[in-house]
Amino acid sequence: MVDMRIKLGEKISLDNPLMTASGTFGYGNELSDVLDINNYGGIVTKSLSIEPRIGNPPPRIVETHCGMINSIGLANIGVETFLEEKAGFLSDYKGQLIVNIAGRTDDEYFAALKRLTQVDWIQGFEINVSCPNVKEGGIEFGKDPKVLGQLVKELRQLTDKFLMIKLSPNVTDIGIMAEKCQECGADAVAMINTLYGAAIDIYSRKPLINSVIGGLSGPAIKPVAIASVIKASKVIDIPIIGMGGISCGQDVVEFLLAGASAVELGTVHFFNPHAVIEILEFLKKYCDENNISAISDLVGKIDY
Amino acid sequence: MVDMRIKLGEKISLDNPLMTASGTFGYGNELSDVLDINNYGGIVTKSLSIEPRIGNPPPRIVETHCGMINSIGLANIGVETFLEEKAGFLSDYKGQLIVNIAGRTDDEYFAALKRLTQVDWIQGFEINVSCPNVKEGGIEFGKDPKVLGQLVKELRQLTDKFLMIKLSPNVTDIGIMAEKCQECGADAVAMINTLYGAAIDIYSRKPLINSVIGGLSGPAIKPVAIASVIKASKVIDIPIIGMGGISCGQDVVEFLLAGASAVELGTVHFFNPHAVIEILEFLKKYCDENNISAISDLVGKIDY
Amino acid sequence: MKKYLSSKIISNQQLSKSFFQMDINCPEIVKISEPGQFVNIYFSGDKKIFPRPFSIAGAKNGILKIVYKVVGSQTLQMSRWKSGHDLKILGPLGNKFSIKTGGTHVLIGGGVGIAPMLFLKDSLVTKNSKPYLLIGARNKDEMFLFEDYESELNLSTDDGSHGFRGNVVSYFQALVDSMEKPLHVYCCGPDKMLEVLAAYCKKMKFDLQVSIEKVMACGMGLCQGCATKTKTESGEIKYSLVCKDGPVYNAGDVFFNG
Amino acid sequence: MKKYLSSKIISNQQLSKSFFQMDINCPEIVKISEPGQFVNIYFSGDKKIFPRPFSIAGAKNGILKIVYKVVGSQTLQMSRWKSGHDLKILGPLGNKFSIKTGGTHVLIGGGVGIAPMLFLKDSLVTKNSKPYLLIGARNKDEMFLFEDYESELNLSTDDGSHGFRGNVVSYFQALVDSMEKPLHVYCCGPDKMLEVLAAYCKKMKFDLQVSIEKVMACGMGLCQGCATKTKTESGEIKYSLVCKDGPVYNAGDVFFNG
Ligand SMILES: Cc1cc2nc3c(=O)[nH]c(=O)nc-3n(C[C@H](O)[C@H](O)[C@H](O)COP(=O)(O)OP(=O)(O)OC[C@H]3O[C@@H](n4cnc5c(N)ncnc54)[C@H](O)[C@@H]3O)c2cc1C
Ligand SMILES: Cc1cc2nc3c(=O)[nH]c(=O)nc-3n(C[C@H](O)[C@H](O)[C@H](O)COP(=O)(O)OP(=O)(O)OC[C@H]3O[C@@H](n4cnc5c(N)ncnc54)[C@H](O)[C@@H]3O)c2cc1C
Ligand SMILES: Cc1cc2nc3c(=O)[nH]c(=O)nc-3n(C[C@H](O)[C@H](O)[C@H](O)COP(=O)(O)O)c2cc1C
Ligand SMILES: Cc1cc2nc3c(=O)[nH]c(=O)nc-3n(C[C@H](O)[C@H](O)[C@H](O)COP(=O)(O)O)c2cc1C
Ligand code: FES
Ligand code: FES
Repeated sequence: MVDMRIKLGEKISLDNPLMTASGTFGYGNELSDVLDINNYGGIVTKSLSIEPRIGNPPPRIVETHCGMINSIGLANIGVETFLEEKAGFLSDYKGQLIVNIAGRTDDEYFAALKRLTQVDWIQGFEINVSCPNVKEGGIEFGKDPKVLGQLVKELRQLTDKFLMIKLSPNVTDIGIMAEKCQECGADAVAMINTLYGAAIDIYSRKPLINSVIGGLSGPAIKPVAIASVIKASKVIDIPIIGMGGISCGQDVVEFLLAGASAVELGTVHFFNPHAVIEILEFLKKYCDENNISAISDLVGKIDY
Repeated sequence: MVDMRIKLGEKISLDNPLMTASGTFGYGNELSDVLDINNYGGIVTKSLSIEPRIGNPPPRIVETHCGMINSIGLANIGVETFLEEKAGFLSDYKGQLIVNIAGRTDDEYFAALKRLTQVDWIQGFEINVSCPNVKEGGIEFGKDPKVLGQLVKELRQLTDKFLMIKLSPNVTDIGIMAEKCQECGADAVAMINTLYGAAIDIYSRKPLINSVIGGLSGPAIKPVAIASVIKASKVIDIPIIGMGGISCGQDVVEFLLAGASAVELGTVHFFNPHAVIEILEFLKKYCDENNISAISDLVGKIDY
Repeated sequence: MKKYLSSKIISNQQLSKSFFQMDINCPEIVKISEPGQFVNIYFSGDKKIFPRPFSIAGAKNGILKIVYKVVGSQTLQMSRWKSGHDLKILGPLGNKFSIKTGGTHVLIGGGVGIAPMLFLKDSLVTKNSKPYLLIGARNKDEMFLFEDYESELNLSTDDGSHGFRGNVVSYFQALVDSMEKPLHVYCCGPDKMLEVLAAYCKKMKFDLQVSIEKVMACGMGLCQGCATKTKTESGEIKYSLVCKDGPVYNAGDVFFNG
Repeated sequence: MKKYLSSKIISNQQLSKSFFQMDINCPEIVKISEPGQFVNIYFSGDKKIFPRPFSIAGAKNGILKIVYKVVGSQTLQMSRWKSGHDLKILGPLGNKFSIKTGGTHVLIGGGVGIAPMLFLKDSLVTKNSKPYLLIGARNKDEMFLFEDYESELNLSTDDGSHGFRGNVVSYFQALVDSMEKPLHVYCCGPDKMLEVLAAYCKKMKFDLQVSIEKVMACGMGLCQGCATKTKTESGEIKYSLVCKDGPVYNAGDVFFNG
């Protein structure tokens, strides 16, 4: 029997390294017809903001080679409705529930975190400072290490729960951003959010995404994500949660070897709703066949 | 008859907007069995350095989803051998010959440019400040706008020929870099070079690229390239030469609409040696069917 | 309770130049499908990553039927699958037509919009209602015929090469006087056609339900990618998810350019 | 003068559990092909973008033959292509075996490394030389037989399930005494096998040419991706491009872990 558990520092322990990526799993209940969501070691919710947001106008998504661009614009039901409507379903979930928080201003982040940290069925937070397709805020915090550091410090004051920062790959050096998060008290970093991407309809000449530039995800970006995790793992000691283009069990092993302690499944949910089940099976088989008794033994074991 | 000509500022005029991307077309002669290289409006050579370089050890390439990672390490025969060996073949070429120059230090760039600008069959230069897989130099110039600006200013002093700067997407804001190039006298900018990317063999645990992190190219990155061209075209007036993931005529139209005046074909050469011919055919048909009399009319005509 | 299954193709026949009908063995989905709902078909190994949504065109005896038109790479690939091929399928997805009682049911399908109308027709026939089924196509090549109708079948082509000459909405207008009121109209087809029909039905005060299309990534409410602008009953503007809240809407609630 | 063509598959037969032989109609390439050279086969619509290189296993009467083993997605796809299928092919690529005169020719193929040896054998037979052809496989399932030999054919399997028990290099060593010297040895197979054989031939002072493999993007010197460490005659270390300068090397010039 392979030990699939993963510790993310002192505060959180996952039954297995697979979590959901924000915005690709609804609020958790949509896929529950199709599989038991307790297969996931952790669930990360859609980004929530203190007030509800209707999101961006269509078109919001477009398929690209081995990937997609999205510009959902952080459409979400808002913190209060979330707590009312989803408590029943999510408090039954046996894994670790992480709420992803987005904001346009510091105050919006603070307000959401203050409210949510009081809720006992929420185990931690992922702070989205890296959404490429909302006009104000979001990515602004994720671009400048000083601004980011300040935000993390203040958020740290507001909760003792697990606090991780989700970083953007659209920066010159993701390592510097990761270091800043560690320095300012984050428990972990998650990477990568989507890359900037755009596409144009050559007949109508219109952008295929409402906001012109949206966020690129899916298998196409996996090499960028692996490179980002390798870079970050060289400069920080706090856990890294890796994501970006995971489509199968092999990919998850690649992220772990690169230095991620756990991973999030995103776009894969759209093209393989059973991904989590197939990946768990692969991981068990891979570990068995390669005499690995604990999956955590793989973390960072790239052989230079 | 569609007018396929493109002017890149005052100094260079292309018979059509298709050029070759550095490093994906050898020195020009390798593909000449398979097609007439006069199909290209312009040829950009493999990066040349003043001294020859043997390049990086294998493995140098790996396939990824809809893309590839490379770490050739700017292997090249050096300026002098290039001039001796390739003059015959390349001086017969009817289009515009652009030599791509790489360096580890300012002096290496200067030396190469000084030598090459004297050669009459060379019409212009593309300066590679963005190669992600050479340890010293290269990308360092492409990361910091101040360093970049200084380099461009000095290069500008050394040649009156067409001078374009090839930018990296691995920066927080490619627009700022493009503006800097314009301000410091570049005739054009080319974008994008490869994205950082890495891959790991999950059985040997070894990186699949000698330098661990290499450069990601191919259809996977097209959305990033289109987004980059859109961003740059909002802030500069000098021509943009677009590239990144082009695989067909539709893609070329997309780049033109996004704001590129011409494009470079890269990775596509590996999976479709006849790409240039098929793309030219498509462009003519597309223009005919859509009542476009000059291909240059498409440039920047995205309809927001 | 949608299901994600590996199911076998029973048959995949060409109906006309570019239309195909695929019969898929998946009793689990058939059992719980309702007219208006759709399924997702999955692909693998491809550079295209989204599954493709198709209306359920029939669900009987454990066999799910879809009718599809070859318009691009994935439908082309589907057209090459042979009987016996295993495919991954998710469904049923989306809401359903709400079937009104009393009056006359008029089902209008433009082009491949015929697909959900076939299932709706089956269902109405079972309920002992005899619906009109109006089918519009661009020309004869795009038109196809079915074995078994049990309903008033009316064909039109834009170029008059088969049946009524003109689009299916004009055809409906030409027939409307002969139809016993009140009318319940159901339609699926291109946005433009829906828009024209919606304006007409509004004027005539016919009740109209439309099934609309949007590019979808997940098909089940995970991504919020398929949002379309709608009006709520209170007149408020809202982005509705076509895959979950739709694809069937009261015509009055939809913005056809949203 | 390599050619890039669209060519028709004449036949694509299964030779053994995982080996196939594909005959392709492309006289233009056949005419100019030499033993040791290879072709690139192209794919489209796929998430994998590189073409795949295959040694020319025969080139006669306008028909190019390749022998391939299904090891991953693209070879699997190839195994499903039917006769009549159009494929894109580029070739001939790379250098060639340099055929020595006089003495005895010993051709050794390990696994799918047999492919270039078949063409080399054809060519030697035409030149009235009667080469030895030694074929090694892991087991019977991996071994396959050809109709027509015209050469001394010797089979070995690692597990002894067919022919000599042991690897093909030991088999060569077992036969070597009976072979008339001088020997010219040509080999294609896994790196490990080449390395062992190279050490042996060096000791015995047999002249050995090997055909080696590297992952290739372009197959024709455009990308410099297939570099491998080699020694030049003067002993200098140099990265050689396997697709252009190779795939055939004098064994002494190659670093098998390079
Ligand atoms: C709810 C719903 C029900 C549908 N029912 C049917 C049906 O019964 N029969 C039928 O033939 N077609 C139906 N369609 C349309 C069908 O999904 C598209 O024709 C198909 O996806 C085209 O795929 P392709 O790869 O062949 O073409 P592509 O070249 O990829 O695309 C051609 C066009 O198809 C549409 N399309 C592409 N991808 C998607 C996607 N992921 N989701 C939705 N639309 C997409 C777009 O409008 C696109 O411009 C339905 C669509 C929806 C949303
Ligand atoms: C000069 C040369 C001649 C060859 N001749 C033959 C032959 O005659 N018969 C035969 O069966 N095989 C031959 N091969 C190997 C053959 O190219 C691979 O088996 C094939 O590419 C595998 O593709 P895949 O998608 O099925 O497997 P994948 O799962 O993609 O890869 C399996 C393995 O195949 C190799 N491979 C994959 N892609 C490439 C590539 N682009 N270039 C080179 N190797 C690759 C790698 O070692 C990889 O680990 C030759 C290779 C070279 C370089
Ligand atoms: C449709 C969609 C919506 C997303 N919404 C969010 C979001 O609300 N908050 C967030 O932090 N990331 C969001 N993301 C980014 C993903 O969580 C993830 O970082 C990214 O998609 C890369 O992983 P992948 O390639 O596996 O999808 C979204 C991605 C997609 C595709
Ligand atoms: C194998 C390979 C070698 C390359 N070598 C160079 C180089 O020497 N100099 C340079 O400026 N860019 C080099 N590039 C980058 C390409 O010129 C181009 O910017 C990039 O590949 C993106 O375009 P594509 O996706 O169309 O290939 C190389 C790319 C590849 C794939
Ligand atoms: S397609 Fe994902 S929410 Fe509708
Ligand atoms: S494979 Fe491109 S140079 Fe050899």
